[in-house]
Amino acid sequence: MIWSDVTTDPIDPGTVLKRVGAPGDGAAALFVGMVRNSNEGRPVGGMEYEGYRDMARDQLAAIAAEAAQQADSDRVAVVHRLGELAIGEVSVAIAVSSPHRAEAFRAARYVIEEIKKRLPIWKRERYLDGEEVWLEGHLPVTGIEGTR
Amino acid sequence: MIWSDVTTDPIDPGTVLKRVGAPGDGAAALFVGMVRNSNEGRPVGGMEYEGYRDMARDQLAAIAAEAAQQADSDRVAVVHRLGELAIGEVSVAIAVSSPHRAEAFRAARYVIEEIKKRLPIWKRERYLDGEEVWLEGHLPVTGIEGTR
Amino acid sequence: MRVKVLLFAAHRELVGQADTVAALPEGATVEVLIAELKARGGGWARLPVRPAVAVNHKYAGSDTMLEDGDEVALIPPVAGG
Amino acid sequence: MRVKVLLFAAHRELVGQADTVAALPEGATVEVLIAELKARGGGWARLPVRPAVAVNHKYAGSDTMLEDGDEVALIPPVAGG
Repeated sequence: MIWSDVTTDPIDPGTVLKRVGAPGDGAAALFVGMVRNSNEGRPVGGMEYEGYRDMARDQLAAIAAEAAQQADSDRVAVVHRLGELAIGEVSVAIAVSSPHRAEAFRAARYVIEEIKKRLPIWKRERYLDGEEVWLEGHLPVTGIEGTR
Repeated sequence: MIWSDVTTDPIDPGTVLKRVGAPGDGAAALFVGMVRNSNEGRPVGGMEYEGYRDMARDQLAAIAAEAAQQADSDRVAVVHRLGELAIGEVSVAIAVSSPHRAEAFRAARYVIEEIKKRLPIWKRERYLDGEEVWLEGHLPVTGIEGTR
Repeated sequence: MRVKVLLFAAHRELVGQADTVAALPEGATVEVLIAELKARGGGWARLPVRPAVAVNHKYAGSDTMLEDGDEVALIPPVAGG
Repeated sequence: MRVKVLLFAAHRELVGQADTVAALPEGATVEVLIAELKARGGGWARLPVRPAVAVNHKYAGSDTMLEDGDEVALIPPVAGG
């Protein structure tokens, strides 16, 4: 089953991993993104994730479906968190299982790379010195989907 | 902390994942190997893992240390199981965390590839038709470590 | 016709609002909408000339024709993960 | 001198034992040990001429000199993971 969600609830990676796996699968790959305590040498106290939630949900479902097709597996689970996160908290978890390991690794990597390219989510980094900035992001240069 | 083990106890991947992670880490990658219900189209009922346990422990510790060095991270945890495993049971779990995702993915991948190349462990596949065979393995073509 | 406009992150802070409604001539494109928004002056004038845009949750080009009731979101460079 | 020999998986099944002890002349190499084992006949004779070998838990070449009390393991092609 392909599963995806964008949520303000804390993420438990082990639970995401349990959403994948089938008797024919010999491999599972899990990727976990966490908030870290520094960025380019500057101490960070926390991170706010803002999202265009409805669109992010649609986009994340599309990314998961693409990864599933590439891995020739419908065992893909991905969840991205929104809101105020402390250091060490999980911002994203991606699990893929597959008969063979190469596909599982590749699909998990694909999902995180696509998330960074096109999921409508923004990060506001809160530095320990009190400053806060929206992190420089990627121009969402996905194929334009709708020109009517 | 770099952690590795070769055990006959069941493996819980979530617990292995929890062994890695540090406040400066933004990414963790977990790989899980499971016993699958078929191999090259032939239905499999289970798998026996035999190991030269003392040497496998030394080798696995060495592999984990190499991965840690490559990832510039001492957050590497890996465990390989021995004994009689049923379909879906976890044979190996590898977790790596790192400031950045590329290193975490690469190190996790390194560990599983090296395990397959040189860990002194052998798999006896039990087919549903009653036959059992030792799976064709890899010649352990690691650098010869000791010529005295 | 009228479209709903959503603003996020740096854009939202720039204009001081998370959403607005724009009245546009029939057949107006995304490009026309952006011009209308920038013409409002103040923080609006400092929006990019060609921001990335989503129409009804899908990325859309600046020549995309809008329809009454569309939800148009201006998308600053994204930074998920 | 005497060395302990360990056998695993297909090798173990071939000879019907998981371990044995070999008495060797001083200065004997891994190659000499393998020849001694194969000379035992039966399943032993069907061991590979140059199997992978570990001496005291480390992979070792066929010209490795053995010492009294070494633990020598014959390593069939490995299949972990």
